[in-house]
Amino acid sequence: MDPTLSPSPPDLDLPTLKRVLEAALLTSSEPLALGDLKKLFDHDVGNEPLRKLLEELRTDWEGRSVELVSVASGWRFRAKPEFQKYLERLQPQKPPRYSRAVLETLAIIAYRQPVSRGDIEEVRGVSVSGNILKVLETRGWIEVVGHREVPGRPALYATTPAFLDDLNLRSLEELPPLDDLGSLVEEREGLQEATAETAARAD
Amino acid sequence: MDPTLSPSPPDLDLPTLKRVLEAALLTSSEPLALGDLKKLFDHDVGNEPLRKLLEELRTDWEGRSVELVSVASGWRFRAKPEFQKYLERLQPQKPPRYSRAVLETLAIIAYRQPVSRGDIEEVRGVSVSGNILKVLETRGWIEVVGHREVPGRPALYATTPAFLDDLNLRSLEELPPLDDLGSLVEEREGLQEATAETAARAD
Amino acid sequence: MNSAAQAPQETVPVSPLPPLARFRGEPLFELPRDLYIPPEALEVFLEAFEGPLDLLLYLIRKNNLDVLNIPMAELTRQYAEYVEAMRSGRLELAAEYLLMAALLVEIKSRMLLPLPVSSREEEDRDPRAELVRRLLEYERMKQAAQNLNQLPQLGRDFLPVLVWVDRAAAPRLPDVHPEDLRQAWLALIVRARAFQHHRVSREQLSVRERMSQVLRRLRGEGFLPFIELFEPVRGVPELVVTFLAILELSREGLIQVAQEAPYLPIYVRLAHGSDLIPLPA
Repeated sequence: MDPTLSPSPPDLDLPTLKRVLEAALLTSSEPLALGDLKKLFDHDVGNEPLRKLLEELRTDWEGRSVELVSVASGWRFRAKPEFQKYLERLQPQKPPRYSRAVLETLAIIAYRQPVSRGDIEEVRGVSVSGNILKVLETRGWIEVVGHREVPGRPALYATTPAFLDDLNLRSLEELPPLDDLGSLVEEREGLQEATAETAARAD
Repeated sequence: MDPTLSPSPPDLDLPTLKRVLEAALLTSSEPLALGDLKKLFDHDVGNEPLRKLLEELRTDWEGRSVELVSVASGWRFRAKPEFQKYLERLQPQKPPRYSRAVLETLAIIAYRQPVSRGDIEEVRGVSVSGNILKVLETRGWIEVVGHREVPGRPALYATTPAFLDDLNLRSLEELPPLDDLGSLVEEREGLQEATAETAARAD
Repeated sequence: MNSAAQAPQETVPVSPLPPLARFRGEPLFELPRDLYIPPEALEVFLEAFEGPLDLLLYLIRKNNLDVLNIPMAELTRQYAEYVEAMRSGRLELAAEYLLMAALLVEIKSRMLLPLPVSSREEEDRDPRAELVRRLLEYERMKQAAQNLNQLPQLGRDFLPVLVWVDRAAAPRLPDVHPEDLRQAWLALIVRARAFQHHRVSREQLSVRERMSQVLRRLRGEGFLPFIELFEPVRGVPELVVTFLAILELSREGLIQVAQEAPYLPIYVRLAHGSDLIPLPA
C-alpha cells in the first residue's frame, strides 16, 4: 500500500477501500467511473487517492487471465482476449457478426460524426436502410445527438461511450487512424483541388 | 501448485488451466458445473484434478472481497455479503422503508422508554403485533431492559446503543425535539400536510 | 489500398473480407476477369458489392487503373456491361447503379467537349474530380470499417467480468432518520388528538434515556450499591438526571431501593418478584 495515500479516510482503512473497489468493479456489468466509485463510500475519497488505488489494483492483477482496464466510461475488469478461445466454448450463443453495410455505416459515423443519414448515403453511394441504423442503435453504439437545421431537420448520429467501451477504447482518438491513401494519390494537373478537399475531410 | 496433480494434460500446463478456470468463473453469470468447466479444454481433464484446482482457487481467493463458492448447480464467484452494503450504493434502487406501524412503535419506544407493549398500544390506539417488535429487535434497535411488576410482568422495551449509532446520534437527546409540535398541530393546514406526508411516507 | 493493387496481375484480391460470394457452394474471393457471370450468381455478385462506388472501385483496382487519372471511356464501358448483365438477369437493380451509369456517361461526354473560353475558373476543373473525391473517401471508409472490425470487441473477442452478488444474502434494511421518528410521533398525536399528554421535554427525554440505562445496568445483577449508578466525573447535571431516573423507576415500580438502616449503604435492584436475591450482608 502506498504510504503517500494518507490521510486515511475516517471510516475505512486503505486496504478495505481497495477491497471494496475491487468488489464493485468485479460485480459491475458496466464500467464504473470515478464518480460512481466515490458513491461506494460515506466520506469523500479524492480523485487522486482513488486513481492511485485503481493503479495499484491494476498492478495487482497483472499476469492474470483477467485485467483491470480503463475505457471511455470508466474502469472495468475483463478477461484477456487471449483467453477467449477457451471461454467462447461456454457461450451459449455466438456474438453478432456485422455485415459490410453495417460496418461501413459504423465507420462513417465513428470517423465523421456527427453525420446524418444523407451524409452516410453520400459516402457509401447507396441508400442506408433504417435497419442498419437500428442494428447499431440497439447495440448501443450510436445515438441521435441532434438535428441539422435544414429542411426536414435530419437526425445527426454519433457514436456512444458504450461503443468505445465495447472496443476497449478510452476515446475516439484511439480508433485506428484512417489509412493514408497518399500513395495512391499522385499529383495531377487539374486534380489538386480534389486532393486538397479529400485531405481536408480527413482531418 | 499441487505436485500430485500430474500427469500434466497434454496441451496446457496446470497454471494455465487454473487461469482459464478462473477467467471462466469470473466471466460467467451462472454457476459452472464440473461438466461445463471440462468443455473449456480440448483434452479431458479428470474430475479430481479439476476439483483440486478449484479448491486451490478457493484458497487463493480467501481474504478477498469476492469468494469462490460451491453451490448446488456448480461453482461460482460471489461478492461476500459483508461488502454488499457498499455495492448497493451503486444501485439506484429506492431503499426499502418501514411501515407506519413499525415507525410509530419505534418512535414511542425512543421517546417514552422504557415502555411495555401495553404502553405502545395505548398510545397508538391499536394492538401492536409481536411481529413489529420482532422486526425492531432483530434489527438490534430495541431490547427488553426489564419487566414491570404488575400481573403478567410485561417486558419493558428501550432503544439500544446500536439504534443511536445507526441513526448517527450520540444520545437520545439528539432526537428531534417534540416541543414545537403544539404549534404545528394547532395549525389546521400544517396538520393536514403532516397527515398527508405521514400517509405518503407510510407507503 | 494495398500493394497488390499496384502490381499488374491477372486478378486482384478484393480484401481480407469474407468471400465475395458463394457460387455452387464454392467461395469466390475474386470476380472473374471476363464479364461472364453465371446467371444464378448474378444476385450474389450484386450483393457482394455495397453499391456503385464499391463496384467502380473494384473495377479500378482490378484493372490497376490510376484513381486520379481514370480513363473514363474504359471504366464506363466495363461498368455499363456489368449493369447490363445484372439487368438482363432481370434482377431488381438498385437505382443507384443506374444513376452512377448516367453520371459516368456525363463525365465522359464533358471531357470530350471543348472548354468554354470565357470560364477561366472552370478551366482547371476536371469533370472527374468529384467522382475521384467520392471514390477515395469511400475507399477510406471501407478500409476503416475493416480496421474497426478487427479491433477486439466485447462479447466476440473478450468477455466482461461479472461476479454474482447474492442480494438475498444480506438484504438491504430500511434506513430510518431521526426526522422519521418525529413524523411518526406527530402522526400519533394527530390521531389521538391528545398531544398535550404526550408532550415530552428534552429533560424528560434524558431522564427516560437514563431510566433505560439504569435498567440495563441492573439486569443480571442482584443488588447494586446505589452510588455505583452515579458517575460523578460526568458532572452535576448528569447526577441529577440519574437521580431523577432512579426516582421515576422506583415510582413506576420498576426497581426496588433498599436500605437496612439509616446511614447504611443504599442498594438498588430490579423489582423482580420471583428470583429474590438476599440483600448483601
